[in-house]
Amino acid sequence: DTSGKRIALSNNYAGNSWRQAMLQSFEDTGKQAVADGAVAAADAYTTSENQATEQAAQIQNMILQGYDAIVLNAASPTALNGAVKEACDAGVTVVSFDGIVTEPCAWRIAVDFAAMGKEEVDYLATRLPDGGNLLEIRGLAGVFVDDEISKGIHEGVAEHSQFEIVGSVHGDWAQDVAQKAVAGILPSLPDIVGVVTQGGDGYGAAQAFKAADRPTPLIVLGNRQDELQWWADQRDANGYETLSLSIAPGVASLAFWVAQQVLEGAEVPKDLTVPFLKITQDTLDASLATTPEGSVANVSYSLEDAKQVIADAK
Amino acid sequence: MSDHESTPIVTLIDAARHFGPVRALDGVSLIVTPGDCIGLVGHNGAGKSTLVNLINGGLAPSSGDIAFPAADSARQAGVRSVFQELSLCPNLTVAENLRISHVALKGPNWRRPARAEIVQSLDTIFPGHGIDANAEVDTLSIAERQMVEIAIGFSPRGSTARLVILDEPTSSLDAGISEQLLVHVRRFCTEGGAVIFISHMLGEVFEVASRIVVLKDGKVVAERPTDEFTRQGLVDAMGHVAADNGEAAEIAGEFGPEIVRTEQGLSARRGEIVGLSGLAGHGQAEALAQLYLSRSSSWHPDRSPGAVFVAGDRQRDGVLPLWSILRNISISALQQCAKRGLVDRAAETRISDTWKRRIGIRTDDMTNPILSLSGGNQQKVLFARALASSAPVVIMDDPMRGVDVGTKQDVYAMIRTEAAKGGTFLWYSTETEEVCQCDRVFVFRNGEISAELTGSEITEENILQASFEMQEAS
Amino acid sequence: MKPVTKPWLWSWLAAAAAFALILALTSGRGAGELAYAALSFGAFAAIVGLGQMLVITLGPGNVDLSIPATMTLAATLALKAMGSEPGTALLGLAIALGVGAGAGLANYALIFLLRLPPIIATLAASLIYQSLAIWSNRGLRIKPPTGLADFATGRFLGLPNVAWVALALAILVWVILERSIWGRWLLASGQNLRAARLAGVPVELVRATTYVSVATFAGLAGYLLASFSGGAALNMGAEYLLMSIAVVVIGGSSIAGGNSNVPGVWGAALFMFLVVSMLNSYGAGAGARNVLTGAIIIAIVIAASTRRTRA
Amino acid sequence: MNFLARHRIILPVVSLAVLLAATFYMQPRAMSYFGLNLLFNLAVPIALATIAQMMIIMVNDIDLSLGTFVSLAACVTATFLNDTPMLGLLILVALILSYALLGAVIHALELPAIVVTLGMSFVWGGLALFILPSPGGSSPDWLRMLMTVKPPFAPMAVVAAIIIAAVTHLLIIRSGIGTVLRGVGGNARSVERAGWPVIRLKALAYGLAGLFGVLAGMALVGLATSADPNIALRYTLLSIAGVILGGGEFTGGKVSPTGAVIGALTLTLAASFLSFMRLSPDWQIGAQGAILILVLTARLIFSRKGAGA
Ligand SMILES: Nc1ncnc2c1ncn2[C@@H]1O[C@H](COP(=O)(O)OP(=O)(O)OP(=O)(O)O)[C@@H](O)[C@H]1O
Ligand SMILES: Nc1ncnc2c1ncn2[C@@H]1O[C@H](COP(=O)(O)OP(=O)(O)OP(=O)(O)O)[C@@H](O)[C@H]1O
Ligand SMILES: [Mg+2]
Ligand SMILES: [Mg+2]
Repeated sequence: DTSGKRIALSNNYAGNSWRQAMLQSFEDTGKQAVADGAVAAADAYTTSENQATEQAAQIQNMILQGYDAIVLNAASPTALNGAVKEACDAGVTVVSFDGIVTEPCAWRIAVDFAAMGKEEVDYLATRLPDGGNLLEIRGLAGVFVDDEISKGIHEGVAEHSQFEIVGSVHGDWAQDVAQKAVAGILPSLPDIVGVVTQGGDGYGAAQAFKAADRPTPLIVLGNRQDELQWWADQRDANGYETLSLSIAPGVASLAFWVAQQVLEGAEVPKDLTVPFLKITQDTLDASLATTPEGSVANVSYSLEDAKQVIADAK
Repeated sequence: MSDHESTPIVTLIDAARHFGPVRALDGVSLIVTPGDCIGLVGHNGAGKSTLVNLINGGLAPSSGDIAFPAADSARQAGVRSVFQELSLCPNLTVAENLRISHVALKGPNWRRPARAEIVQSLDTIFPGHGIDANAEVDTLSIAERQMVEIAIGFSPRGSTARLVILDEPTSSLDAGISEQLLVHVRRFCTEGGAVIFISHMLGEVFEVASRIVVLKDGKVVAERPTDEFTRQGLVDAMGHVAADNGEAAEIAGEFGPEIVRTEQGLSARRGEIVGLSGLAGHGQAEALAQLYLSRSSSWHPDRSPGAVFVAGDRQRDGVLPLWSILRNISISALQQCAKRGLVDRAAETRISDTWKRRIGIRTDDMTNPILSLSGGNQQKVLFARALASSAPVVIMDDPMRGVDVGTKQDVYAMIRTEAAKGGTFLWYSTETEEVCQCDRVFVFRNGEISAELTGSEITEENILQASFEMQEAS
Repeated sequence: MKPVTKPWLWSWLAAAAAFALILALTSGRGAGELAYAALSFGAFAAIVGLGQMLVITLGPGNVDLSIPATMTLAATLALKAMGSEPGTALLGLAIALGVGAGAGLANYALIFLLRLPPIIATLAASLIYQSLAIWSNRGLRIKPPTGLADFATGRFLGLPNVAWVALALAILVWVILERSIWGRWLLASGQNLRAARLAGVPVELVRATTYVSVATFAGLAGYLLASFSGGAALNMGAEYLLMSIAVVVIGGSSIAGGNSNVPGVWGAALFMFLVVSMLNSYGAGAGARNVLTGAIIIAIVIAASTRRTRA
Repeated sequence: MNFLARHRIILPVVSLAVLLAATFYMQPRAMSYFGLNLLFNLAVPIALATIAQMMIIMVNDIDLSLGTFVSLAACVTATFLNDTPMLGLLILVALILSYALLGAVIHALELPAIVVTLGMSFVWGGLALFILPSPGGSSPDWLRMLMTVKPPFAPMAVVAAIIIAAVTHLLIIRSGIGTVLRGVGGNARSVERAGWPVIRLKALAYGLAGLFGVLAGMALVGLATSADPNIALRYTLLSIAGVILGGGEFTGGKVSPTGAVIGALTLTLAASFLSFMRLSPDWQIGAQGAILILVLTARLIFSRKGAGA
């Protein structure tokens, strides 16, 4: 019985729509769970600057506040290990997701980012068998997720030798930065057949290609509503076809339920995986219909989903 | 004095220093021997401060020779300088400031000897000074800072001071403290030290110097024992035709209505020149600043301002250091000749040219940076700034600091003329001589007005009497 | 004023060099395209840079760190109010400018009433603006009205519209600084606030209008940027924090205040875009790109300063 | 007159005490050996960084690159110092020397420090990305041990803060050379006229900043167990706020090392205090700004009182 247990969310960044949707997901799930008497409290905490130091302090404060479990989206896979270890030592359950931590005492709900990057290239290979030049848009330099996805992409390109990455820019996962970086490098690039992204930068890239009067290449998209809308518009106008790969912000609710399961005493393996959210030409309209305007495509997870994920991992 | 026959401390042979086309010092020869007390005088921009900097090694000569027969460097020769602009570290205490120039003070407990040394030096020069060696310098008044700086100059600092150069040391001291300094300088020289004493207050120079050197446009134009000069002869040698200053104050009583009155009791009428006097640091500057701030706003621009201010502490309160002379003059008058918020540049040039002529600013181009002017000439610019504006009340906070005798006479005349035209002046000065020219005088003591003198009551004795607390039986 | 001292020249030279280096790679292809992109993106940096320049001119310690948050807040509220409805562009503009001016007033109130150092006051205020932006729209990205989006991405006489706006603003600021009384007041306050006050300058009025101006410029930049890139995002202004300071100092304005340099801001804005493009084009990784950007900034500053002392 | 000097330190002490009392009231669990350590251990690297920033502010400059520099030092500590200690040490010493060199160059060429350090922030950040393209590395064992040591009576964080404050107070306020360094901030020209080589003094001040920056990076790695190239970016602004909160001023060489350490502790505590208030996530960021304003507004009350006294 976990009705007396308290769970906290430790989040490290709130400055984009994905994170806002994530916070919303957690809040919705948490509120419902408290109302249903599943747990005693589910509080969300966030810091502003995507900094491991601030988040470490936040975790230490949660220990002091006596939470029974911490659901954690970490700024760094390793730099929080000190604080996480302290939490474990104090008897707090730590479940990390999306941005996971390597500290062995914590649970991890991982997304295989490298596989995601590789799948982008695999998809391009099916669509463009002749290959060609690719442009890579990366995220924020020095962050684990950026490195992982990029690794996967390069792995994919090594496998499909018909592709060559002729340019690589950092878009910092921000629309305007990506647009600017792409606009700056485009003039020096040969013809581009495809753009591999980390999600969320696709729309900016498309704008930059349009501004430069270049043909729109095949851009692998993320899950932002405006990207999907653009895709749908292009499809209706000229039959544009692509793929969207991303993580659903609802993974926060999955992590919440996993934490609840751990508290309940269920046997949960330390490493769980969650599939990434994939939208294809066929599912585009359905996804678009359920995505609020200006937000991101989402999936919410229930207790049953969590049990399923745990069972799958065993 | 000439019985101190010994090796000179410093000898200059044809030393010159040029700043680009400006010949600040144009071939000066000078020998300073122990026991000398040299009074160095000259108009603003004559090259006095430049000469100081050559002797103490702050500047290298463009040509000519500077030698220290008994040592290798100015420092070894025991040359000390007290500079024209204050040069203490305001964030440090009095004792810590001594540490800056006393490299030999070491060890974990260096504070104790530092305090002892500076207190000793202050006690010797300014008995009854009342300065705490642990006080941070920025809590001291400008006069106290000057005293500390002089004390550091004379303190032993691990060796002995042999030549102390004082560049306008009394410009912010009142008469009493100045007198203490002069006494000390005389004693120092009789004991075998040497002093170069720079001042625009000729009385002091006559009182203290054994020899007077007159600089004019970078050259020595006269060098004789003091008793061979007369006051008028000295002024003539400096090259200014002084106005007749024997003229008594004009008869009071023909002024317009009262246009200034403060809670403190300070008042002034149209066309009146009101003096503020008393010992330095007794609230005069504050009273004037307060008055100015209450008559102007930091929010509402005023096309015809009610008052203008002439600063005495020009670094802190006056000069806009990045600008040209022209822009420094016009800033207060900009609104008078503005068209739709834009600056009328022709009118601006006109104003600055007028004032360059009227007040005699020594420069060949008014678009030169203000910092290329000598201290006294910068002060003239501040005067010009105030007088160029049309404000009816001019507030002056010891504005003649470092202004030479000739210019002072010109400015006095100018003030008289403006007052006759209906201008009102409030004038704080540390020099009683200046205050005596006013129509009415308020004497300050402990931040309050202790006396109001008019007409024939305005005498040095009355002012002094009101300045000091009188032991009255009650 | 004097023809010998032109510290702004260096930023333009550096921008030209970066431009030439990119074209060397493409053997001249894409020059127009690159210049167009540089003008588009440089415009945003120039607008915030002009504002930051005014504040920095106010003297040591004066800086506005709330520019990114103000941009975000103004853009978020403006786009929310417009709600993608056609014909609301002016309403949006008014809201963006109003929010900017309000933020500027709030910043100044903290500085004046609470005597906070500007660097801390604007930093603290920016956190509050960020919260307001989150609270008002939770990061939902609303599209600008089509007409407005077309204007922001459109061109006139071959130049991007946003560049025209920034150019007009630059000329306005230049005239104000060089010719107007307010400009003189600003420059005087920047050199010595106390002396300026005693010379009759309404210094608090000057300071207040300056802080309001920079925030209004930030509001305008946020409005244009959101219209340009298809909506406001919570992190949209982030890179303009360092950028706004960098373009001011690379542009040759004295960081000690009292001296400002309008053409330099534009040169530096173009340079900041072109240098990143150049390093990207040459395939430099993030590490090399940062090291080189930093080295070039320092080199420009050294070049400009030795030039100045010699002149 | 000494009252003024003394009362500059009273304000930071009082704000820390008030905040601490409020925190204890809201979270009694914090009132223990274990609790205090959790509250303050992450303040140790911030305190060191604040001292570093103070060295620069002391000579009238400001350092916008400190955060990236501490990140770089952390990256070096987590990689080279752990794998090849000698090489790691050498690199750290080189970093300190390059800071000293920076100070000398800034003085010799009369460059504005704010611009040069802005440029250097890109350089340090770039170098950190070279060393650690993605988060990783690990803390040397001795360092981890040092940062998690459990001294008797008071937790590590409190002991460390006291040691840092005492050492820097002796160095900057009491010692002769520290006095001269503050003099450079007060009036560099008079220090120069007294015969001091100001360029070397500036280099010394910057070198000390580099030293404390490196120590901050090392302490951070000891606590976090690993590093990433963005780990300490916040420290630039935090350290400036800490110096001001501690009673320092941007110009004129008026700094207080004890105040700076207390300022760093206060900032850290303020964040925790907010955590304990359980605000809605929407307002958590804004509340950080609000509390910064609140704490600094106390300065105003004090300076009014000070002027009245
Ligand atoms: N750094 C400098 N650059 C250019 N000109 C200078 C510089 N220093 C001094 N001068 C010029 O050299 C001349 C002599 O200046 P100096 O300061 O020696 O005069 P002074 O006799 O001390 O005058 P005052 O009585 O006003 O202090 C002046 O014309 C001044 O403008
Ligand atoms: N609030 C303050 N903070 C720091 N110093 C001050 C303050 N108010 C006054 N002072 C200093 O204390 C000195 C004493 O002021 P006061 O006006 O009484 O002296 P004064 O003799 O009239 O001034 P002056 O030095 O101009 O002759 C001032 O010169 C000023 O330098
Ligand atoms: Mg002089
Ligand atoms: Mg006085």
